[in-house]
Amino acid sequence: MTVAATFEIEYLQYLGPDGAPVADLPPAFRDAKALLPLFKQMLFVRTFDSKAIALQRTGKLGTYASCLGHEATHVGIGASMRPEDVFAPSYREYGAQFMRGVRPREVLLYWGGDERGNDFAGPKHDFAWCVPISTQCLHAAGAALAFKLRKEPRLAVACCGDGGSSKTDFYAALNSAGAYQLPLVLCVINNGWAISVPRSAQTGAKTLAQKGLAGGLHCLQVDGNDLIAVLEGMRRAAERARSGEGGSVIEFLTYRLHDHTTADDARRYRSEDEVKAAWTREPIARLRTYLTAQGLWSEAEEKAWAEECGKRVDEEINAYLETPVQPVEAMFDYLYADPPPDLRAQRAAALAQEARR
Amino acid sequence: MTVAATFEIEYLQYLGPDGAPVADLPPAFRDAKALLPLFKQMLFVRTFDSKAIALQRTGKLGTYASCLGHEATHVGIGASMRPEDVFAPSYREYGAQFMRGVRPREVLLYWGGDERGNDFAGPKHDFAWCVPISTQCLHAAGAALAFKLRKEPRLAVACCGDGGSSKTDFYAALNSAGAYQLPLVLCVINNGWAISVPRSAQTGAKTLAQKGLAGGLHCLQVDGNDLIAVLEGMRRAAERARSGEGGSVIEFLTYRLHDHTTADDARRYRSEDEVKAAWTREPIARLRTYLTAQGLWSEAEEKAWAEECGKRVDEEINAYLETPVQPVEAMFDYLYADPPPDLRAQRAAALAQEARR
Amino acid sequence: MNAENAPKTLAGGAPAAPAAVAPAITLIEAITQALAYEMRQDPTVLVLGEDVGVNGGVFRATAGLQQQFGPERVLDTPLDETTIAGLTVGLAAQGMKPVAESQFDGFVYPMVDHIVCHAARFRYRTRGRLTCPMVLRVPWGGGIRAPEHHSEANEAIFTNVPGLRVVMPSSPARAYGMLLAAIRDPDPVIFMEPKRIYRQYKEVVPDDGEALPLDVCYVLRDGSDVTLVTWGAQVKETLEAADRLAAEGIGAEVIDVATLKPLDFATIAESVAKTGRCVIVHEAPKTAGFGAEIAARLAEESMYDLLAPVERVTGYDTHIPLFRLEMKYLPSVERIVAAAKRTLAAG
Amino acid sequence: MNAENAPKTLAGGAPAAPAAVAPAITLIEAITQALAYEMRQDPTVLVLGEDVGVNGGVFRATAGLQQQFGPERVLDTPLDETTIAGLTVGLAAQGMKPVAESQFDGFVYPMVDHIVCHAARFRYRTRGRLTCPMVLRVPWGGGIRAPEHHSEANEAIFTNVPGLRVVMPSSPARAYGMLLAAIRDPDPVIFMEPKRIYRQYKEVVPDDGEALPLDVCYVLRDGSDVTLVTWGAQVKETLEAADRLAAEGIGAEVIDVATLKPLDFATIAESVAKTGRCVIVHEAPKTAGFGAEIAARLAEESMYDLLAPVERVTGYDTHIPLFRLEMKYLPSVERIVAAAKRTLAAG
Ligand SMILES: Cc1ncc(C[n+]2csc(CCOP(=O)(O)OP(=O)(O)O)c2C)c(N)n1
Ligand SMILES: Cc1ncc(C[n+]2csc(CCOP(=O)(O)OP(=O)(O)O)c2C)c(N)n1
Ligand SMILES: [Mg+2]
Ligand SMILES: [Mg+2]
Repeated sequence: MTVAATFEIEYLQYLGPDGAPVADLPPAFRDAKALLPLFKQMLFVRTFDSKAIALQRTGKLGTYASCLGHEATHVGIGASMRPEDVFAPSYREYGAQFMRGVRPREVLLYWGGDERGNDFAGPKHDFAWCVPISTQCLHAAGAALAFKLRKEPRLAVACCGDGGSSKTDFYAALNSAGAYQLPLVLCVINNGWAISVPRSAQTGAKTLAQKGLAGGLHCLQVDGNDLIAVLEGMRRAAERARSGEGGSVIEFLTYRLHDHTTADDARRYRSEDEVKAAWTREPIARLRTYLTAQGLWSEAEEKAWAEECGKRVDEEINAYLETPVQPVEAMFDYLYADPPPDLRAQRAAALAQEARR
Repeated sequence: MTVAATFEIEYLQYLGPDGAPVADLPPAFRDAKALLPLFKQMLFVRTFDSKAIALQRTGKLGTYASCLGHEATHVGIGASMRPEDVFAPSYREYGAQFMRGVRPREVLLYWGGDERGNDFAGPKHDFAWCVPISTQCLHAAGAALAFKLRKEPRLAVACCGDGGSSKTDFYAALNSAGAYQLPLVLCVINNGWAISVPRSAQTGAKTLAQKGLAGGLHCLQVDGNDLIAVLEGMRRAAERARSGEGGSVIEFLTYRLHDHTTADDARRYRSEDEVKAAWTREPIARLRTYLTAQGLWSEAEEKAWAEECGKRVDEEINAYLETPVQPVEAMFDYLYADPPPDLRAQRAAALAQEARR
Repeated sequence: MNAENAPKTLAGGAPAAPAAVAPAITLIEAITQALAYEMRQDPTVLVLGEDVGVNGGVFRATAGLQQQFGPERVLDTPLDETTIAGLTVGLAAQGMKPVAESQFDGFVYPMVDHIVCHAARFRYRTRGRLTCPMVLRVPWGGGIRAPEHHSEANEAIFTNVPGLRVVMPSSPARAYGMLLAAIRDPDPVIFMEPKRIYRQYKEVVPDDGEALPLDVCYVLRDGSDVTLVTWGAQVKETLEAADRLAAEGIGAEVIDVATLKPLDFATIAESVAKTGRCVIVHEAPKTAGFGAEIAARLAEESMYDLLAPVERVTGYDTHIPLFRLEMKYLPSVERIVAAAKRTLAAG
Repeated sequence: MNAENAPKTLAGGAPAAPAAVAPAITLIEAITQALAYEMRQDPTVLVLGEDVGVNGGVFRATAGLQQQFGPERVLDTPLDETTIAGLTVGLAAQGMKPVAESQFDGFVYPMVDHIVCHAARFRYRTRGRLTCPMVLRVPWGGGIRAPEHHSEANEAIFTNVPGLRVVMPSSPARAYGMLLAAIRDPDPVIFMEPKRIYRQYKEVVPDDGEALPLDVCYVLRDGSDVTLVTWGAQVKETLEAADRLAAEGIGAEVIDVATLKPLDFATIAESVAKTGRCVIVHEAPKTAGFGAEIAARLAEESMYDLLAPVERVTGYDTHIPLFRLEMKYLPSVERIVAAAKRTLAAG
């Protein structure tokens, strides 16, 4: 038998679900102190998330997509990027965005039905939240192409879900990343579900990581509930990209512990048992155990930090709630650099209509 | 290092470019007689092709896409299907279509600018020629899904090119074939070029076969200039599909010996040397050598058959040339089962306009 | 399926005679009821889309269908609209009657290629050898405080495409009857469902399998002073505007276009011949929205009947804003009333 | 870029004063000339598409550019229109000015999602933080005896989409000047090129980098009896029709719309105020073609000026047939002349 090609997909995990190391830690994390700020960030994100859900439940926020359970993956991705890199999120990677400078109030504003939420104070060049699944992967590929053409040492990172890895745009992104050898990292955040459709129904592929082989990319599967594995996986992909070796697909194995969004009821389609089991693998507990074992974290510290997080999030919520609605003309003023006459006439009519109320 | 998955892509070749066997032949072809009708079909296709090009050059045909060099792949694919299977061609697989009952005059009619060319006398259920690249792959997946749902032992076969394997529809087809485990065979006919774009610029993947891994499909790379390899590759994929084991991607390595179409001039973008080298690997010569060595073919037989082919093709050409243009109302009569009133009014107006000429 | 011999007038607000057992149902329930009816009666009908299975669709349009008909009749698809469209075309060409769902209006764009290049052309391309009897269901329009891309009135993207039907019911009864007709239609139908009124009110809709005609406008209210032409969710505001006008002694005729393509212009022309005035109301942006086609036909064929310029009351030529502002974008009862009065003042 | 302060009248047939050295060039050569000019002058401009590199594009629009500017300014893409559109959006948002090519009109549909959901919205969505200054070039329309999907007049698919410009030049000079303007425009432009007249005639077009205004109609011929409004390749037939009408003593004003979106309706209204009659000519299917918008505006804003019903002379509401019949599909000079005469008889 003649063999045309062979491939191997590596799996990365350093901390097991019980918080105990299962492999030699990468050099950067032999001193666990480096993990502490990221752990605190994960706790902050979880506080933000639960308060955002509560806000929606009381009618003060529109539909909201929770990030419960994804904290290690999101924070790990955010921590692996440089400010000048470009991030292309889907719609729930707040943990990554906060690391880059996006403010919680902006997240709330967006889900609160206000475009200004996309006018980040954070990196001005990052892409906005992207509802049409995986289309952002191609925009990130375009950004990576711009970097390559301009010979800038930047990389583009896009996130999509397990469902998103079925989307043609995802395939187009990996295809072009391979064709042009782009500094692109495609992060497939496999949380088991795409609304009600389980991972198993999306594809016959054994791993989602292997999809990268279709474009000749580097492929890696990572325990997305293990912050160290996330950081190490991202480090490898980023190094590869920055040194001109092209793009990667990383599959992060995690779990969506909440409903798809606040408009969803996951009890219709998945078992309590599955969710319960997933809680035993969730990312915060295992890192807490590990850091506590390392003598770097304690219940008291956790309590103090939780309080601090609550206070900070509340400030953000208040800032959000106090943001007045945009004036009617905001509908017209950001469509073209220079609005054409008909649009200006419509703007005037809308203002007149408004005045009549 | 933990390994999540490993893969191996097999390459099939039985007859080398010089016509000598390079591996044990599959049982079905230990008696070479089985190959004879297919070889004759390959010669017929080549005659048809050269006469169609000549027809275009003299202004009697529109743009025409030659199949020169693809004869083994096309005929081999056609020979591997059953009448009840569904074929979804791109636009140059005449060799496969002739095997299924499509008539040369229909091919000419289509490229001659007449929709009736798509109203095959051949299998009524086969898809029409498909210009929008690789979209037919998804239609074939839909057909395969229909077969699976109805529990019919049929398979769907779609062809696309090396360029076509970059198209998102191709990825969507393999993704759904894997997700539903469909009886689908995706034939990627890698002829080195997509108009002026070489295979190397389409993707970073080492083989096009490996794209199937993205959907968990069976993947195979085949020497598409070796009829035996084509038949064996198709046999495996068909068996797999019919027995419920799901879909395959087969990459057929061949070469486009002609311009992309008669509207193209390949000298603008590829070297004479490359084309010359490709002629040493072309499919007809090697099979001729092999069959002659087996005592199954001779110069005299070739001469007689060439004459016969010429006569048959000329008959088809005449039938094409004698087909009168469709009447004006044909523009309107096949749009809806029951044309709405406005369309009927437009039809009447067009007829009146026609009468005025 | 043609306009000539189909009933065109229907008492819009008048409640249908309640059947012995049939409970009143919402528009979305009428959709489910039609799907279930046709699946029982035609084994080639199947439903596919994202989350249409166990979950019953994000709007619950397919609720219970998978349980009733099994996973081979109600298929969850991988998350890709190109896939949904392409598989649907393939299924339809090979003997099935697929009813596909686009989860929201804003996700229909990746389907455009297969719809325009293939679904709309199979019959034409093959001179009738292959056809594409499919339905694409699209929850349509704004006003439900949803996120971005969930609120679009994008019907115009299909209305210049030959070979399609573009249909939009605006009541439970029409949703039921027209969906049955759409599924039975031998050609592709884009079936847009005004999601804002999915659960707005209930109507008794007997599950009798009776289709309603496509390709005809429905006259919902008679009037002789001005013709109000609309479709989809805006039927609600338009009927309300007619009520307000009536309170001022102005008789507004209200026409639900119901099938945008092919357009039953005769019904509109007849009404305008009577009233001499026409206001066209739609959610989509004004420029090149489907209202333009209706106004154009009036300019071509009803000019001598018009006593006043045609008016369009529409969404503005901008994207529907996120939900804090969306109600300022959608045409309001006030704007419709004002336009109707302008036509009366002009004449 | 607005209509008010832009020149609107241009002697259409009148030959431009020949520059010292500039040779006369075809429309497609004017495209190449504009691309080269802007690439020289703006290092962020790049060209991408299928076969645009060594091969210079299937129509030769990019001939010589890769040789001149290198493979990093002129990029062959993998064969996927979704890819082209998505990369283009990403490039444009990150500081480049990509000019993408859709090889033919019929292949633009897979680009629709990225154009509608992203290119048209980046500025709006982010309140101006990100923008999408891109051009999508689309060889457009029928009449070149090409295969299926190579002959489509599908401009209407973009005209209801807020945030886009839809532009179509109809002469070498306008191709050059409007393409420069399109590339310099800070918002996305769909630039449709009437391929039937790519090589129809030559005009002296100095390579002076002078852009022509977008968002304005061009009045190609003055006349006081009837207004003929058209765009793209049909400008040819329409000017011919005007000649024939002139021979019979009828003065036809000919307007090349040139930018469909945003529409410069003022120029059309002004002409119709003078002539009282309007014939709209386009290749696309009639129903919901862009001609509908122009007729609708007339019905709204020019009704009192109209002395006769508006006429539309268009492609039929069916797909453009394969080439043996295509010339029977396209609007002919005869049909335009007949329509103009009908408007005169009616008034
Ligand atoms: C093109 C498109 N189709 C459908 C949707 C509706 N939708 C929103 S999220 C979602 C599931 C996404 O699942 P996955 O990619 O796994 O990401 P997750 O939500 O699990 O993070 C769907 C179907 C959408 N936003 N865009
Ligand atoms: C969607 C689409 N884009 C572009 C084209 C124009 N086009 C026709 S054939 C072709 C190249 C196809 O190359 P490949 O897939 O390798 O097939 P081959 O022609 O070599 O058989 C291109 C770009 C098309 N037909 N469809
Ligand atoms: Mg998921
Ligand atoms: Mg090829």
